[in-house]
Amino acid sequence: QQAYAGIGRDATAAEVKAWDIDVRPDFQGLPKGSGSVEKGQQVWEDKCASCHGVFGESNSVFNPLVGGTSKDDIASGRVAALKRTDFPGRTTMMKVATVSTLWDYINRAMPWNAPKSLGVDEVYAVTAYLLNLSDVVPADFTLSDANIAQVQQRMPNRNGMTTAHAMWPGKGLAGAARPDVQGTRCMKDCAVDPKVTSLLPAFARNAHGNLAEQNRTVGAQRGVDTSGTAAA
Amino acid sequence: QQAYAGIGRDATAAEVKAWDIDVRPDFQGLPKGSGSVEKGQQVWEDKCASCHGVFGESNSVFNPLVGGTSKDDIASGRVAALKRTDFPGRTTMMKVATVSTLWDYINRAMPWNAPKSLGVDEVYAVTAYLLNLSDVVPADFTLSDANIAQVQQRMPNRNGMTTAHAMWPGKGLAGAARPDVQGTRCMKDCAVDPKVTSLLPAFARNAHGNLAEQNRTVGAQRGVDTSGTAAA
Amino acid sequence: AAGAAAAPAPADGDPNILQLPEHSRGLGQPVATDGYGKPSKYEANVQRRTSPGLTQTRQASVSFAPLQSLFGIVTPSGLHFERHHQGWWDIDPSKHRLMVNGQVKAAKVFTMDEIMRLPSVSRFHFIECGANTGMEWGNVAVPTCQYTHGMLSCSEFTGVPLRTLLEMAGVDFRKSRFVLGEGADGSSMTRTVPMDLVESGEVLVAYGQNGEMLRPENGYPLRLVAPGVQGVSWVKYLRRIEVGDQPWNTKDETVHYVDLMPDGTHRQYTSLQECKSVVTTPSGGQVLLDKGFYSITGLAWSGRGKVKAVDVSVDGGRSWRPARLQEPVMSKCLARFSADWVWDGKPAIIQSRATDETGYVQPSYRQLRAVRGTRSIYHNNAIQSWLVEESGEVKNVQVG
Amino acid sequence: AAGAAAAPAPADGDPNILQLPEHSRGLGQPVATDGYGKPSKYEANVQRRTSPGLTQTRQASVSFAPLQSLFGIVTPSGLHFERHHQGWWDIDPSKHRLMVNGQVKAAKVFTMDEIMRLPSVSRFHFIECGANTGMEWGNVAVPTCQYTHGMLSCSEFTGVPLRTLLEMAGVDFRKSRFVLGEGADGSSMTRTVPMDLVESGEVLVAYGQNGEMLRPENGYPLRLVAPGVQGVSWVKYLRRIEVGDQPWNTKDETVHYVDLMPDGTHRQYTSLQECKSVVTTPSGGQVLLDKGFYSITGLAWSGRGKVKAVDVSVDGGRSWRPARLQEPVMSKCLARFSADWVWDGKPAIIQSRATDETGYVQPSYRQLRAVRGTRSIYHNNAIQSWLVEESGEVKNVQVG
Ligand code: HEC
Ligand code: HEC
Ligand SMILES: [Ca+2]
Ligand SMILES: [Ca+2]
Ligand SMILES: [Ca+2]
Ligand SMILES: [Ca+2]
Ligand SMILES: [Ca+2]
Ligand SMILES: [Ca+2]
Ligand SMILES: [Co+2]
Ligand SMILES: [Co+2]
Repeated sequence: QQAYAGIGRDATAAEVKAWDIDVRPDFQGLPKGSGSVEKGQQVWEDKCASCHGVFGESNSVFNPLVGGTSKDDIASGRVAALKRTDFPGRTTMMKVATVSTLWDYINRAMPWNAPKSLGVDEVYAVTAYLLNLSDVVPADFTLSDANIAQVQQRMPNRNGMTTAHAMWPGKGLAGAARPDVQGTRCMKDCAVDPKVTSLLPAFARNAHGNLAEQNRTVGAQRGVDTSGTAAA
Repeated sequence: QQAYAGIGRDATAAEVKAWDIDVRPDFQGLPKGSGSVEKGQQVWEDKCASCHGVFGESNSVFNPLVGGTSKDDIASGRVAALKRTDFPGRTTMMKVATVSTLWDYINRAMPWNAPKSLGVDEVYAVTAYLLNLSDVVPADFTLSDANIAQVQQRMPNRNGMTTAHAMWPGKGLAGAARPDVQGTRCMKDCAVDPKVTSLLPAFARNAHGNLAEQNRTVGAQRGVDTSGTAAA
Repeated sequence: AAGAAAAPAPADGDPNILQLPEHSRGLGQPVATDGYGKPSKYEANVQRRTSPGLTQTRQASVSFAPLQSLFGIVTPSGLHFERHHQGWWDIDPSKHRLMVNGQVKAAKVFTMDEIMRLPSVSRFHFIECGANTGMEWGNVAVPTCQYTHGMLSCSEFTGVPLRTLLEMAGVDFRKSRFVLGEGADGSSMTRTVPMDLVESGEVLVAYGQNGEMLRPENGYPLRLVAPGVQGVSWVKYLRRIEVGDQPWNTKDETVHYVDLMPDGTHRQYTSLQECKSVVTTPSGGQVLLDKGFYSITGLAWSGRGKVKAVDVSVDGGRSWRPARLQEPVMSKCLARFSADWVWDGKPAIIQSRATDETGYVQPSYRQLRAVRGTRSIYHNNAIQSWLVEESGEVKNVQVG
Repeated sequence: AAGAAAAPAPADGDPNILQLPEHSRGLGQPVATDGYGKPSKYEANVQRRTSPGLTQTRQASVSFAPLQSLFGIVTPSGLHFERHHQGWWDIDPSKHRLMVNGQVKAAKVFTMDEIMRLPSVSRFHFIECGANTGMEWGNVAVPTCQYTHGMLSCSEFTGVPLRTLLEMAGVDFRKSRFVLGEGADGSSMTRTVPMDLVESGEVLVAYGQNGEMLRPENGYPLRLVAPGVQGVSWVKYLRRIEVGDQPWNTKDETVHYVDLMPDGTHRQYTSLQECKSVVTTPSGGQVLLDKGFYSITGLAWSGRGKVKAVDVSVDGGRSWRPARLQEPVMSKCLARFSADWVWDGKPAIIQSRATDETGYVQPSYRQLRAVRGTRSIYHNNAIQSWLVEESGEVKNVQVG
């Protein structure tokens, strides 16, 4: 510190309070408060449903928040649909493992066009409403700092996460010493069958616009003129 | 070549003729032709004098072309005024060592707003005119490819150039193996007298505009507000 | 071959030579016509672009850098890819503050003036979105390398090692192994970063990008630079650093930027960008004008350090030869490679394969999918294939 | 100390923290708002500028890069210094041609398409005008490092080694030791370049600059890159290369870019830029906001190769200490140095002194003038001094 005298100052308590809003999985940072599903529905319909749909199902502004979870998932803590390759989408509730994440994110970022405008109790309430839509809490539930740890025990995908990989660039979470996938530096007669297995269909060639206009007009090559083909 | 088949092609004779316009000190590249001082004066007054002044003396669009040379210089091939620290300016004729340079440059670049618009004989003529203004050729002279080599022998600064230095980054012209100036990497108690010997006068502080507006408005420092001081 | 090859010169010569162009016969424009200059009007096609249908809004979205038109390793800041979660802002730097709090002796506040007074470093690093090439996990989805690989850029970043600030606040490295970065925008993006990277001095609190300040789209006036780590961790509009003893599990750590495995589990905290490469010339959506010589070039990078080698194949992976690597090859930075190729006019499948200094070799789609399936969304670093057809047209393909 | 230091925070805290800013409470702008982005509006002061009275026209003139505001080594292309002799043009690259003629087996013509198909290299190099710092030979003339040293920039250049093209045309390196570069603009700038540099592979026919095409002001679509050599030899709008056995003595080789010695001779073909450095922060025309810690930083370079060391003095040259050099230090490229300094509020004279890998040490004004006098105009590489006054104001001075 002495080396950089005059640079930086201690933060005041009020300043830390104003900005230190994160809520961790152990609920460090969670302010006291509460909100019922019923009040949450009100908040939701007023401030959230226009984008996310009345039941959190809308795909028009963002991916659906709710859906794809079951009572079995709540029991096991694993969302079964995530295993199904035929299952179309992945909702927020299918993926989220920690309830703190929902609380923290709604509190900091929602509504999208007016983030940080909700009161603490509104955040509790609307979180409760989303949890109720997924049957994590009953319709007469009131979520609070006192019971949120129990609710965590019912999160449908709470056991669905793993850090058993080598892609955390630190020691704390690394679950594997070596990368899971490894290529081979074969140089000749490599055992591959270079058949084209996937190609854009002709009708999709212009889905990204005319590629001739997306390449420099001078150089070793041009962009292909795709204006003759239909957009997808 | 085979390696890069299909890249580049032979230039045609007409193409090389159209672009290969440089004239070397040995007059390689100089086209046949001629022009008199008298005709040169005409060209000059029509196409050059508006910028360079009737006698090549103007300092309003560019530095003066003519002046500062003497009959003695023509004899010695060294412009004496270049030694004089009290001599204000350095004209083109004081510096130029080779007449080819004048011919080449006028032919490629002048008039400034219509380069390459002069005919070959016009270039000869206007070059003759400039040489006459400096007494290198008489008023009744006609400069031509046939006599230009003799004219070179009268260029005032023809002996004024040296390559005796180590700043040509090749072997051909390097006149010195080692740099002429060398600093010293003294680290302490260095024998210097750190007195300020030169400083901008106060009245010139705003000659380059308000320096506060020429520095970022955030960072370790600001620009000094010089708007209160007069411009030079 | 197809295309707009220049017409052969007439017998006496090319009119572009024989008739002197206007610019050889006139006076051009003055200095400082633009106090801040811009590209040639003939470069108007070189733009960052969005991929239609990828996102439902343009403020929680992506624009892709036109890799097919770039040279060397530096991405011009005007073409740097964008990824915003709640739109971008042009923040007044005189009002911007950085707070350091959490497990430190004393929480601190810094102004930009103060941060810019501290000793800084300038380093070249790539930044890649964890979702780059994400659309291609299952099959070919987009036509050009702008869309397949364009969530990738590389700049010279200037800033203060985060370590310096944590030391000023009084950190205990034995106790605190995690750091939270938090932005000042609407999303107030939060991501956990391992203290190991901070301790090494690699993580920067950066204000400079390619010699000037960060661009607003890239986090002006302050962003976290976490070399080798996916872009979302390079928190923009950085307002706060919290020091702690466990990760935060933020929305973009448990709902996004998690990799769905075939068994239905999500891999979490897969932050590192593994070794990867792509041929940018020639590449999808282009057309070769002629048979003959081409210089195949592209980019290679690794979140684990330096690229050691890149190999190139023109037969879909049956045979490979080493490409040239342009010096200097820097750690966690793009490397430009090139390889000579004479195109005989027959169909060819061009690929590149990078190896990094840890010995990790970029996998094929087959190798990658064998472990991770096709639904990960993130961290697709498979070998890219471009099919050159007889017409000269180059198409994005996957080979089996 | 003087200046606009931020007001101390009130007891409860800084209003910029306590009242959340608009950008933390709203939705920002969409991606690809600009397909080609631009700097923050708060960076409007960072511009290239002309020096009043230096030239009589603005088409045969100079604009200076704002070194005092730059970081690292890359110059943003929009701020690259300009030097035009007959104005700048935005040339249609599809019509641009390069001719190679003279002492070759067959004169050749290349289109841009063809040049861009050849194997290219990308290298970081500085470019400095031979006249940089020329106004200061006799005495202090200008207030800031933008004007003293701003005819200096550094970019990643991409292009084809000129050697490749000469070999395609059939050159005889034993016979031909000189090359002429010629531009396509009105001035059709011509400069002689030594074949030694061409043979080494260093001289490039370049089209790329910092990842994109050259800017029009810097020679779009093609320029010569002659590393270590003064900028005027980096012929812009390059249309022709002639191979020959003697130098050309062009106007800018015998009337300008010649160095007047005290004995009245002119040194000719002084093409190389010798080792030099300048402190850019703090520098002339700035004012320090406060006493306390500062990071002195600046740039060092040498036309003979790599910078080996930079020393910094804060007492006008009586004592010096080594500065830190930012890696990678590249040949004929800017190097960024920095040194810690605690300003005690008393007058100080800040200097930097660079040494290159050949052992050449940047000279003081006294040493330089002892040999070259004060009228050279070109190649002033003397040690620069900045006086920090008690007020915090920094002034351009020379010391005796
Ligand atoms: C104006 C549109 C809009 C409104 C209103 C809105 N949201 Fe959102 N919401 C979004 C968008 C867009 C995202 C995705 C942001 C991103 O990409 O980071 C999102 C993300 C979310 C997410 C995270 C989903 C995920 O999988 O990442 C939650 C939870 C959420 N919103 C809840 C709410 C709640 C609760 C409200 C009301 C209090 C609300 N939203 C109001 C548009 C909106
Ligand atoms: C519209 C203005 C203008 C006109 C007309 C003009 N010149 Fe120039 N001339 C200039 C400028 C400006 C320069 C400096 C160019 C540069 O910086 O490279 C110059 C440079 C020169 C030089 C080189 C001087 C030196 O020291 O570099 C010569 C010789 C010259 N002109 C001759 C002529 C002749 C002959 C004509 C007419 C045929 C002519 N000029 C017409 C503006 C003009
Ligand atoms: Ca302070
Ligand atoms: Ca906290
Ligand atoms: Ca969707
Ligand atoms: Ca051809
Ligand atoms: Ca010639
Ligand atoms: Ca003048
Ligand atoms: Co993201
Ligand atoms: Co010049």
